[in-house]
Amino acid sequence: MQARQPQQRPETLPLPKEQLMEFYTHMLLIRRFEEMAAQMYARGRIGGFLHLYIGEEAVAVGSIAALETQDYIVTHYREHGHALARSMDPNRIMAELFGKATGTSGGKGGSMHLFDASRSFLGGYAIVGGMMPIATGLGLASSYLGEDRITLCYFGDGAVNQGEFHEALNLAAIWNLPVLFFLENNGYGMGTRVDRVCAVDEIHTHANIYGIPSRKIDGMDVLTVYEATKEAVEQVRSGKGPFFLEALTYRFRGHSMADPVEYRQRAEEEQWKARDPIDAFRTKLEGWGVLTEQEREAVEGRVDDIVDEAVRFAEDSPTPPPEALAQHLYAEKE
Amino acid sequence: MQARQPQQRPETLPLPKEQLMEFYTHMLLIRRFEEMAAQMYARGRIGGFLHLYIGEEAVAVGSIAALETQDYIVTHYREHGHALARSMDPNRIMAELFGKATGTSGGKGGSMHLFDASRSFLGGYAIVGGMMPIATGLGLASSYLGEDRITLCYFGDGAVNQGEFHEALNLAAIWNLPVLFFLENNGYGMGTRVDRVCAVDEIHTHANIYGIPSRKIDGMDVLTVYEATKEAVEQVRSGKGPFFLEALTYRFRGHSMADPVEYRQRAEEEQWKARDPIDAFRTKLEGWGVLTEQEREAVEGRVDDIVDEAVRFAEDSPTPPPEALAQHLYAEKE
Amino acid sequence: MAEITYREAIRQALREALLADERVFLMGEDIGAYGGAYAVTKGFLAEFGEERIKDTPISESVIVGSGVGAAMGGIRPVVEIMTINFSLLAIDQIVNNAAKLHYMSGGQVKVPLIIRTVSGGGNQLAASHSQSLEHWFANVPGLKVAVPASPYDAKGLLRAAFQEPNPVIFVEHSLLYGLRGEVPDGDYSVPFGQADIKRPGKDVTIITYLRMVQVALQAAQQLAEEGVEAEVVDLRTLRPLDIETPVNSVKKTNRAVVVEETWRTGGFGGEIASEIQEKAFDYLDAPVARVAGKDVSMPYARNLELMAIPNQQDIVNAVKALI
Amino acid sequence: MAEITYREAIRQALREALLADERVFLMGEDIGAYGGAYAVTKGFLAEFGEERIKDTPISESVIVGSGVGAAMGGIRPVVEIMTINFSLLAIDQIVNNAAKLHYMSGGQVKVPLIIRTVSGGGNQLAASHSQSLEHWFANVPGLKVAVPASPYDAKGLLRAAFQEPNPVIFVEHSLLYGLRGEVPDGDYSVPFGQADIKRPGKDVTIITYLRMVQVALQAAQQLAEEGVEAEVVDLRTLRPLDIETPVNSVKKTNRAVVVEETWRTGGFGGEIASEIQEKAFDYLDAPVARVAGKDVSMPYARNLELMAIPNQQDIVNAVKALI
Ligand SMILES: Cc1ncc(C[n+]2csc(CCOP(=O)(O)OP(=O)(O)O)c2C)c(N)n1
Ligand SMILES: Cc1ncc(C[n+]2csc(CCOP(=O)(O)OP(=O)(O)O)c2C)c(N)n1
Ligand SMILES: [Mg+2]
Ligand SMILES: [Mg+2]
Repeated sequence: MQARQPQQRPETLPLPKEQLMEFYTHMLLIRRFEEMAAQMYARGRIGGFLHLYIGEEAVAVGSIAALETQDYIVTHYREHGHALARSMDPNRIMAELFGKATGTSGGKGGSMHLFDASRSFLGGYAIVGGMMPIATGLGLASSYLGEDRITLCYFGDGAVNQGEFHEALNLAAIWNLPVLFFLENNGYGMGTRVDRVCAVDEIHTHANIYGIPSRKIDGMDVLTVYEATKEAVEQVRSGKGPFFLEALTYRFRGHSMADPVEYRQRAEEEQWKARDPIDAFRTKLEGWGVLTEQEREAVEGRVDDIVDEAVRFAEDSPTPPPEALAQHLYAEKE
Repeated sequence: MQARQPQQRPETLPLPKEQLMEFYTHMLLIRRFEEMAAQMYARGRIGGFLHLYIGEEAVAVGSIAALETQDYIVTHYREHGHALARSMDPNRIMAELFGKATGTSGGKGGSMHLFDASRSFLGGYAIVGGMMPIATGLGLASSYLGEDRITLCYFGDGAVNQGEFHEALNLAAIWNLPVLFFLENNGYGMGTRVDRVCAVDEIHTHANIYGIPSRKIDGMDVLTVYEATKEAVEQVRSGKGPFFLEALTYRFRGHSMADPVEYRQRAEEEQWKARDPIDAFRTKLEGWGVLTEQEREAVEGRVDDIVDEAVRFAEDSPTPPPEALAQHLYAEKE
Repeated sequence: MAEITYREAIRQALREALLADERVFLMGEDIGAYGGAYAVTKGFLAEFGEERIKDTPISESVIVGSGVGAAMGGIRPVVEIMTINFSLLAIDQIVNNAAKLHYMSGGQVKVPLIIRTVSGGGNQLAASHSQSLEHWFANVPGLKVAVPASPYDAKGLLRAAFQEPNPVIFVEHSLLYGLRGEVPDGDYSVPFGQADIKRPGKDVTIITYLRMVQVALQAAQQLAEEGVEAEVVDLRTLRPLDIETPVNSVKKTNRAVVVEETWRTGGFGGEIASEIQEKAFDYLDAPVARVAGKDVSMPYARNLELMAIPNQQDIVNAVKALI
Repeated sequence: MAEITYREAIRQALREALLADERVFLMGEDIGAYGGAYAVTKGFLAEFGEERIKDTPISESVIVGSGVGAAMGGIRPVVEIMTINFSLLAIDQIVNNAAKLHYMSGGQVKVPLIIRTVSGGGNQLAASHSQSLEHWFANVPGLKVAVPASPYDAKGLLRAAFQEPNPVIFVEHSLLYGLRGEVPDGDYSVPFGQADIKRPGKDVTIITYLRMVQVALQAAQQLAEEGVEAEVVDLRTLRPLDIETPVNSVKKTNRAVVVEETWRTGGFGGEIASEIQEKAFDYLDAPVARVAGKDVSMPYARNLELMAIPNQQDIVNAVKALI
């Protein structure tokens, strides 16, 4: 944690206090939820891969706040943050990680495949780049049906080297699809630094070649992310076609729980950690007088309660019954 | 054929007369060879798909003339022109189209898969875009071995929308591979006009996003193609990494023999046919006094002889023996 | 009853679906202005317009993936992959997304997507353009795979596909497009998972699908002339697979030959043969035989190509070897 | 003889090849700085440098295709596809280029390419990360497919792969990396196309490959305790396929169970079962049985995952049902 910088309270707050508090609460929830998930993973309660979003919280929270409830979200396997920012039930998310029948996908999807159709959250995808064509398809559906609905598609810096990145951008452009492509550039794909494998200097400008406007933003500042996404969403919603945002961010942990992170410089890590999006935002809120010590403690308490309750819920939930194995392989005719 | 424009003979010819004559001869050979192939197709001597290069002859002839013999060529299924420009044996090419044992691939590849390893002509590829990773791989081999060898990779405007286009350009850029990407933009992929499916306005500029230099050229003028390719080849050969050329051209016939070409405007076709690369070059040569009427007839006679001989050779050649079916499925250990 | 071609049967089912449901649309390479590589969708662009007959870039992966997304988003895409060979470029979207999303989401999303494609060899298109790969899709839980062998089945199965809330791989064969056959005028559909006895017989059961059904019928005709009555069972869908019909047939005939166009080793024929020997073991008078494509890349030369693809005589010989 | 792990066996074969032949190099995602997703290539970057241990972008298609091109160009690529699930993104390059170029060129070009990848489930990685797809490659003429079940075979088959002038799909299993076993110190290799009797027995033949060999050996142990002597045949390569060894075994034991991890319907087990009933028909006292993965997408929940993957008891039960 950094020393608190005394800060001028602005004449007017950039957003209503409730919204600022919600940003803060959501970011903290993601952080604490994942810290707990990491513990549960260590204790063998969670299996498979667990990819933590810690350090990137401002991106999901700021961007998803700019959406309407009907807008679609598709994302990658590092998606607990997006799911929580979309107000998916922490109990059911944790239960999914535990592989329980009460999980978001009944325990069938696990960490990499969170879904909540009731919130238009149409999935975490574990194949790098594989969600991009899904996003153009959702965009196509909305535009075909004349719905007032955009699709927000998250992907990592690793995904931009996949052929589907190119195919999806091109299709979205020629068909003028309402898709907001959102690159979460955390500098690495697994152990590979982005500039070692990507020839494009400013990745977001790649979109411009297809006539798609783009913008690069600071992914460590939730307000920046929110404002930029809001603008982009408005533009996409207005029928102007796809938009491309690139948020610069950093994952504070390894790629997955198995990763000892031997490929990064400690100095680089420290630099980014000094810009912890939650600390920075808290400092700001405190400086603005929006977050009193009391309020801070209340939020932390509430978040901890949610997380503890999620673990309890997940622990207490039953494993899927044997019949579940064959269920949902095919949808039934209506 | 257009009316002959009287033309100033330049002080010095742009290239030695022999070379100019070779360009002309090669272009004419491609034209006549394919006209004959079309006849043979109609007579059932050739099966499968037959994709004619007629109208695009200046591209293959001008560009391949700029290569050294050790340089690799990979291309698409519309590759009779490239094969002939690379001085592959017309007899064996025709025999391949006839499916004969004496064909370039012993009758196993057919029109879409011409190969001549002795000329570093490493194949026609029938999967759109599928040759681009092959090209980066050949470039990798040459650079790994420290060979003085570049790879020329042809592909069509349809291929630029494939994911592999993006993946190959990116890889060539980050690994600085000696590959010359050569887009033959003939305005259509089958029946689809390029601007209906490609969001990139000036396709060659797509390469620039990867830091790959590019240039757009007139693909109907063999000298322009030659000069531009020569420059590009020199740059690639000097170790500066990949280069991208886009030649604007037009196929005068259908996509394949089955195509009645109902999707193009006649006026557009006429405009392009008025720029027939062979007529135009002949006019130029005549204007420069390089090609006398006598010489012209001699060339035509020679070309017709070659084509007639190719048909005779193909006709007289045996079909592959039954044992050939299982041969060359696996290479033998040495 | 009208006699129409296989192509026309598919056209009709598509056209009806387009007329009946505004959410139905087609997309694929050259299906519009060009009219489809096999002319199945000729004239559709003029009739239904660009919104519903969508020419796409040559980007198989995003086309199919967009079909998946569009289906999730509540519309009814029919994606055409020009030939099954090109499905390899989109197979990740088919296998990892289309087939799995309903399951991975615990039933929250549905993917009512039809992928039409063309399989098989016989047109001298050589190795990369002559493959039969439908059995790979039949191996993937979550997909359904239809393999119609006649105009009747083509129309009926395609109609059934439009009633499916699941992804369907609808596999056509280029050498069948011109085949004529009776198709009822009225409403009918061919349910998935019901094999069909295309010709009854008592001496041997020939089990097959797609174009090989027609070849098997010719073989059966030839055999009949020699006094051998072959029963020809057409599987019609590979997933769901109706194994009962062929098993019951074999229980009657006591002999079976499985015929398919794809490469023998690791094809789908082994699946059928294995099931039959398991479920009709005590009825078999001879091992279940297989006739399949040769284990080679498809050669271009006509004489070699003809050797690589199973033909009437191959089937006749296999039957005779059993008897 | 040293006892080493499966991982170490593969490491050793790779390292030796890198040391022996300068034309050998590795490329793949995160094989260098990260050390490989399964730590097989850990330390190689430091030892051999960036020219020979090449980290690639996440671009499976161009990685594999470049491997094909590089092999044609005279070097010796070993391409790692992190898991076989991702091979779907490169499968066009494998099937339409790697497998076919030698044939389509009439023998003019060669593709001595090794593709290493990791197959199978059991790590709770859910549907898109738990597939066994090696049998699809085994279906493709022009490819060779190795499926080592032990450290000895892993090293020996990988050595043999380096002697191959053809494309080899070398399939590892993530749950085998920690398995220890004896490996000779000296030079040896395991030729392709030779199945191995991993345990002799007289009552029943269990035919299998990759990780299921280990599960079958445990089942055989359990059966032995109950007085049933199972012979366990490890196919070791799926293409070329040595069917003689299992057939001869079945001629002795008169009973066969085929075991594999992939989905049952349309897996490779049908191929084996079909061949055995055809070639050992008169020797069979019971139908050839199959044990395979359940026909579902792989669920994440541990209890369901365990139900989906064949286990020791499934094999024991299948054997007992035959006897
Ligand atoms: C097609 C494919 N190839 C490889 C992998 C293995 N893999 C999983 S995550 C990952 C790195 C992705 O990096 P990035 O897109 O930057 O996302 P981040 O993990 O940094 O959030 C890789 C290589 C995969 N899941 N899918
Ligand atoms: C992956 C793939 N998809 C589709 C096809 C069918 N197809 C063959 S050629 C072609 C058009 C290619 O156009 P372009 O690249 O512009 O080359 P041109 O024919 O104009 O020379 C198509 C769609 C194919 N061969 N491969
Ligand atoms: Mg990243
Ligand atoms: Mg074109």
